[in-house]
Amino acid sequence: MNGIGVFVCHCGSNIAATVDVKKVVEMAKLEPGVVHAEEYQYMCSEAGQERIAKAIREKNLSGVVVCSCSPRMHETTFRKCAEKAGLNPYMVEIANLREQCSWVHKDINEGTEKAVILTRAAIAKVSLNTSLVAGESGVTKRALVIGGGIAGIQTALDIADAGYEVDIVEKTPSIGGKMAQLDKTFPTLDCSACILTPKMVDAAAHEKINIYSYSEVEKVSGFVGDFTVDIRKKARYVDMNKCTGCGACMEKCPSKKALSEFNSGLNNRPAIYTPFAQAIPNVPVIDPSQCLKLKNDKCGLCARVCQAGAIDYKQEDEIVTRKYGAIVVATGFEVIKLDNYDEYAYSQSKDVITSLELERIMNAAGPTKGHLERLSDGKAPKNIVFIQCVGSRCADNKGKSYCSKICCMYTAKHAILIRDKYPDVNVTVFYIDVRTPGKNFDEFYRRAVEEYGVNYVKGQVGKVTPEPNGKLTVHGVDLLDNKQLKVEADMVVLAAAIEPSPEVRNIATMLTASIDTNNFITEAHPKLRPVESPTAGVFLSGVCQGPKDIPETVSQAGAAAVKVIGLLAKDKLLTNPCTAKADELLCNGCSACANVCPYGAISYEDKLINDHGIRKTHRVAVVNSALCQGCGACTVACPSGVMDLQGFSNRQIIAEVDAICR
Amino acid sequence: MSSTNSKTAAAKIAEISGTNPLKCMKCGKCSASCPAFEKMDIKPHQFVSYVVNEDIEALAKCESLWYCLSCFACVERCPRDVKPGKIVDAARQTVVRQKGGNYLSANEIPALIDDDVPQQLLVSAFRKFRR
Amino acid sequence: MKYSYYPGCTLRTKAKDLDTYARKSAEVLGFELEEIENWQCCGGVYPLSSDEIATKLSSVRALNEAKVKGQQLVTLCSACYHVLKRVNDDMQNVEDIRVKANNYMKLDEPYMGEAKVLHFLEVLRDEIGFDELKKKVVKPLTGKKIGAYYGCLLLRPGEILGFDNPENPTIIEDFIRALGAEPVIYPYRNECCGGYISLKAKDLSAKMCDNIMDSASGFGADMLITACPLCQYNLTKNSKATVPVYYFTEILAEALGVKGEEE
Amino acid sequence: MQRLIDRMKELLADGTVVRVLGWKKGDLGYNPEPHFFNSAEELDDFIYDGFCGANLSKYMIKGSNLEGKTLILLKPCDTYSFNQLLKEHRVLRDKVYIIGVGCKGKLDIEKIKAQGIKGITSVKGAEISGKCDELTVETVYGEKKVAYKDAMLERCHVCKGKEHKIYDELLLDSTDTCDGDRFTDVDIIEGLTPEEKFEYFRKELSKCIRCNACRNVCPACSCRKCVFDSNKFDSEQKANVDPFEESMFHIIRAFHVAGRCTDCGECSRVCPQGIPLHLFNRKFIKDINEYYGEYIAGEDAETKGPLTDYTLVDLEPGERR
Amino acid sequence: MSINQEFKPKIVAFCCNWCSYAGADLAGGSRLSYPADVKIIRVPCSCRVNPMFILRAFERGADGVIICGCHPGDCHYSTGNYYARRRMTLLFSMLDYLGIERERTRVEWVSAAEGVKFSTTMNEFVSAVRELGPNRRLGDLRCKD
Repeated sequence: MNGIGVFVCHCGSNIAATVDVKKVVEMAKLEPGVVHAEEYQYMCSEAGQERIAKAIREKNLSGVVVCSCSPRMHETTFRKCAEKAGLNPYMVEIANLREQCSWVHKDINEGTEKAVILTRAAIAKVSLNTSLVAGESGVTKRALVIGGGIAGIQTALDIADAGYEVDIVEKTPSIGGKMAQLDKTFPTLDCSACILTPKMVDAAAHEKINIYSYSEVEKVSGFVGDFTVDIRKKARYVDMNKCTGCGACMEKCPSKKALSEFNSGLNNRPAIYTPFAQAIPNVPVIDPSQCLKLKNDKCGLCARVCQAGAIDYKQEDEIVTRKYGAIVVATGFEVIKLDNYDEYAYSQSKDVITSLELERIMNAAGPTKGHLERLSDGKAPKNIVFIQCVGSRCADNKGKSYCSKICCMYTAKHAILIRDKYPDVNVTVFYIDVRTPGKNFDEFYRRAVEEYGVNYVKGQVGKVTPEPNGKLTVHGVDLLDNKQLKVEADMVVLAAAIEPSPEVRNIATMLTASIDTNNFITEAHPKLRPVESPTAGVFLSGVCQGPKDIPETVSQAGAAAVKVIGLLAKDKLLTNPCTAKADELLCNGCSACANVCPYGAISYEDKLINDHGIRKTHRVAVVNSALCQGCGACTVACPSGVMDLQGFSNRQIIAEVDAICR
Repeated sequence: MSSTNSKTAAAKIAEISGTNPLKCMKCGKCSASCPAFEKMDIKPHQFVSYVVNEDIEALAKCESLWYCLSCFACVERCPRDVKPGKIVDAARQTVVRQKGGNYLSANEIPALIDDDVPQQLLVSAFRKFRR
Repeated sequence: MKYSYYPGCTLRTKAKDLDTYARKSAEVLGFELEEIENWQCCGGVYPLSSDEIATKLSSVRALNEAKVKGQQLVTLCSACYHVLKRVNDDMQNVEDIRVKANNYMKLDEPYMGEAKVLHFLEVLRDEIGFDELKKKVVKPLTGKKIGAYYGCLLLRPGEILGFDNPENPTIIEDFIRALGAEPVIYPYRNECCGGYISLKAKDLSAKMCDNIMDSASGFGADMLITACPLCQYNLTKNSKATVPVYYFTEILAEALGVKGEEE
Repeated sequence: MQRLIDRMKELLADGTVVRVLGWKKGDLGYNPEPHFFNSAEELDDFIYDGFCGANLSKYMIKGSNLEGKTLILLKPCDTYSFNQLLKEHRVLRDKVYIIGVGCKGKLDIEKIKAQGIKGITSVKGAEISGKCDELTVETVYGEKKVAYKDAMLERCHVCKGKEHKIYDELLLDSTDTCDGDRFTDVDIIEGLTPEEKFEYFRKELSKCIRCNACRNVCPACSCRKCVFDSNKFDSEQKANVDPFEESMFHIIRAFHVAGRCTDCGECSRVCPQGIPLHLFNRKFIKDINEYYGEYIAGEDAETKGPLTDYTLVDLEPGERR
Repeated sequence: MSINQEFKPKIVAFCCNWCSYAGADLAGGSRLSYPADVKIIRVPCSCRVNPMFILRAFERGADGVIICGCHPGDCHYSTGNYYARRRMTLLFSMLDYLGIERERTRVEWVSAAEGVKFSTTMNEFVSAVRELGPNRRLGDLRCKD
């Protein structure tokens, strides 16, 4: 066993004024294991560091204590210094004599006494330090993006532009997501398809991007830099390589009763279909629940009309296994089901619709070819009422606790578009609050009121009643006027809350990414790491992390891409060596540690253990040091104290406690 | 009513109603749903604010207490789980429990009823309007 | 099948029809309503305040009696159903009320909400089944357009009563269909009739009842049916009453062919 | 009991199990002990009566490593411990066949002795069949009567209930024996002044001879190596050398089993010095129930334990609800 | 009171590296004084604090132990302080049960920006412990006479 060296810094007079540094040196020399102690004006200076290095070399020191400023300031400096001198950098401990002693105490006796104790604690700890080496792991230079909406497309494009391969996995037959369903976008009112479809085309044409449409992630294993993912390519029954996208099959298909998902179920689509005309890939899929051939072996018309011979009724699901260095979750959202809001008569009247349905009605490619009309009788509405916060901001069991964030703005957009195109239509908006934080957002909302004469009423609606004459009565309240209102309407539009896509729960489980009570994926840090999940190598893009509009989604998508690029640019990942470690000889395999690990870094293996010559197979905890971030939650959860944290071990901390309480 | 009394009374109302008036976000869905809204001098959504602001004296004197139908439309629809109907009822309770707090006297009943009045009407009214 | 039966005060007096036809129909449908002994009035309204105990005891007594007999407790009157079911919920879930009520009651075995409260309509839907009911119908009410009037007490608060979707109920419509008539769906079927307010503010109740009547007749109803004596009273006596209002048991008895038999 | 023995023999004979984990007659008639019976013949020494308080769950850790299936007998309260071990992967469900045996309250010979009865030769009336009202104690000074109830273990007076939480089949009836509140003593101690509390525990803990019986019997203390025997905390020096281990043993042990302890009461049952060790465990249980909602360890084998779980709105340390 | 002023309690403070240790540094940088009786041990997260450490401190004669971590919701490791909160709630309650007064144990959430809070917390805590006087040593929980 070699000795410990103690280096006390004056920090000019910062430490020396309230701590008798000579006394500290003197006292340190009395501690067991200390073979060298000295003081110097500025330990962090070139000269100071040289003193430390010299002592390490000459006295062959096994541990170093630097009594100086906070380790948050110069721990890295002194570790590097030690490493250069041939000592493992993790054999250095800092006694914080400046921030936590000399600067806060005025009496020199008091300060010195405390400094001695802090030094003693650091010496006690360092004598139990062990050499630690940061691990290394390789990086697969390819990223996976789960979800092909605007978030996923943007992330993929940004990653691909940096020169890395990206796969997009999209569950529906085409990429595009919810944005493809929108008519116009706020606050500029540009056409959604006009700005989205070029991006879709870019993604499809990009040599670094590979799109798995109509596919789902089936299984994920591995860890940051080295994920292995099984992707299920659902049977399309159409050969992607042969299909020319002519569309003859869709035209001829006799089964046309399925509700069009793309048009929010407002009209029908054939059994063989692409969701919309600009679909990418422009290759249809056969819906097996609707296809007469697949259901009862009749028909087969599509195969007959397909000149390319692309129809293949025998196609089966296929599993592809791919390796990735990073994974981006961009699973997006759905509009909530309105089963809990029957007071608004959504299920009772065809003229009560959701805002997303209105988008389709307003869209030229939609079920009404862009004409604003009632779905019940095709008549042009004269009075439209919008109801805000349907299922958002709820504290009951029926709705969501959060604000869906986008509704105030899209409602203003709808109101403006309607008033602009149909000036004789009256628009009333029942709102609780109008929330417009965002560039040019409030101006946009004010335009709705001031230029377009939209009638905003502060108050919620209690009930919507269909009337015998086919109209609707909206029973609301004007809180500012303190009056109940009964508004006659031809159409009622509900700003239904949005929620994370249902499959996100399953995906989060596969990725060991945590989700909150609302099924949004939790970010690693709400302020400082908003696009990373706590699980290393998993990043977040778009609404899967929380409600957001298109500009925000695109920004976050870019941010996630940068994080991915930063990761993929590395050839090796250095892992924090201060990670948890289980003594497999003694581990009970009880799972307590894995239950508290926020990173999913702990797994269990049945291992053949050689316990003093007795060989037995035990279930034991295994820490993946690439995933472990070193918080130590597991070490306390472990009932047998088998799980320990390197660099902050039980014995080290107890030694500090003992030194302080001595 | 002194301010401490108001405080206690407000706390009592919150307690026996079993709801937390602070959860109210002033959306007005209760007032939009209330069939007795026109008759109420303090509207259902205001009722919640009065309890929060501990203005119990005004509540004790208000007409609304006697017009709430306990139809539970506001209770059913309140998105914040505040359930204003329960607060109105709690306020009514604190009034009828006081001496002279009855809103209905036995003497006035004969003039109010006809031959077809079901017992249910009388027992319900007695429960709601009297101690 | 035997059920404990809680008729309630009004069914003994002004709403005898509601009771008589129910018993007759039950006989045809093969179940028996066994009136519990010494029942006391439920009070008509559920005491909402959490510190009300004594006013809930009559309900607890009835519930306990059903429990002791090992039977489910059936009611016909909406108010009784509402009160019994909510008190039972208190006894199941509200520790404070359960403890205090049991302290008052001094039962052999404390009552913890074991009994199950059923509305007669629930018996038809969940125990007999509307399909079965349909088979027993001898005089289908074909061609009749009937509006269901639910009122408040059967439906709200939905979380506790769990009777049906409080904003868009279907049970009485399904019942009407089973009897061979056509249900008329109108949005005011779950709006309040004014309830006890008609004692002191007849105008308010009248306005509300008119709204209900207008909506029902506007959608083409020939008649309304209800389960609540007070609704029946308000709708008929307190409005312009454009369509007649019957108890649901009356049309049930009629369809089952037992209405005419006088006792 | 014959029904039980017949059934066990049947299961051995048809190959369902290869051994039985049960209780074997002791030398005194009131001290049966856990035993693995490897054949039907060995079962001649089998006993199941009021003195079979020992919880067999923990023995199944060993049983899970043996070849073939083991038949284990679990009383209702033992099933909680078994579930907890199952949750912690310490026992294997497919290596065990569980007969849930009825229980009418278990007896404590110390309770009988405490009534001033000396020179006990045998105790009658502890059979599991029958009414279990009264015990007849044969002593060298003649026969004494003791009410069954008065001879019951403390834990049976606060029994969790007759229901077996896990089993393959059930045999024999149980009786409700609960007539107390298990937190009464904790409440009393909580009401003392700090000086009184410290003195109380000092008095009790000073009796400890560090025999480790409590640790050895505890179904939650199933670590391959106990922290006290490990060098991970610098507490490995044996008793009388390290004052930390010496004085903190029971407290640390209680914390280690917090959220996992099923309150089976075995620690107090086996303590030769009669230290009420369950008072530590119950303090944790009471706090957990109060702060984080009612939680019964071992009620099932899935629910997350309270110390490996949290809510965003948990109360702050030192705050009272 | 005058006696207690002279009494120099031993106080062990466990501070998480990311928030509270930085908060203590900030207190230092802002020269916000607090009693020298407080000695800080750096841990990565409040969830690293094993109850064994606290019992050890009391057994070795500490008069008070305080644990500082990031505010709930701000944990560097997302969830660590939530586990710490439960563990310490139960441990402190147990210590109280053993006769170690509540005032001798404390958890405080101190962010890296809360130098002032760190200093006032330490001042308050130390004066509360001084008020109580020397702790009974948990080491005496078993007397071997």
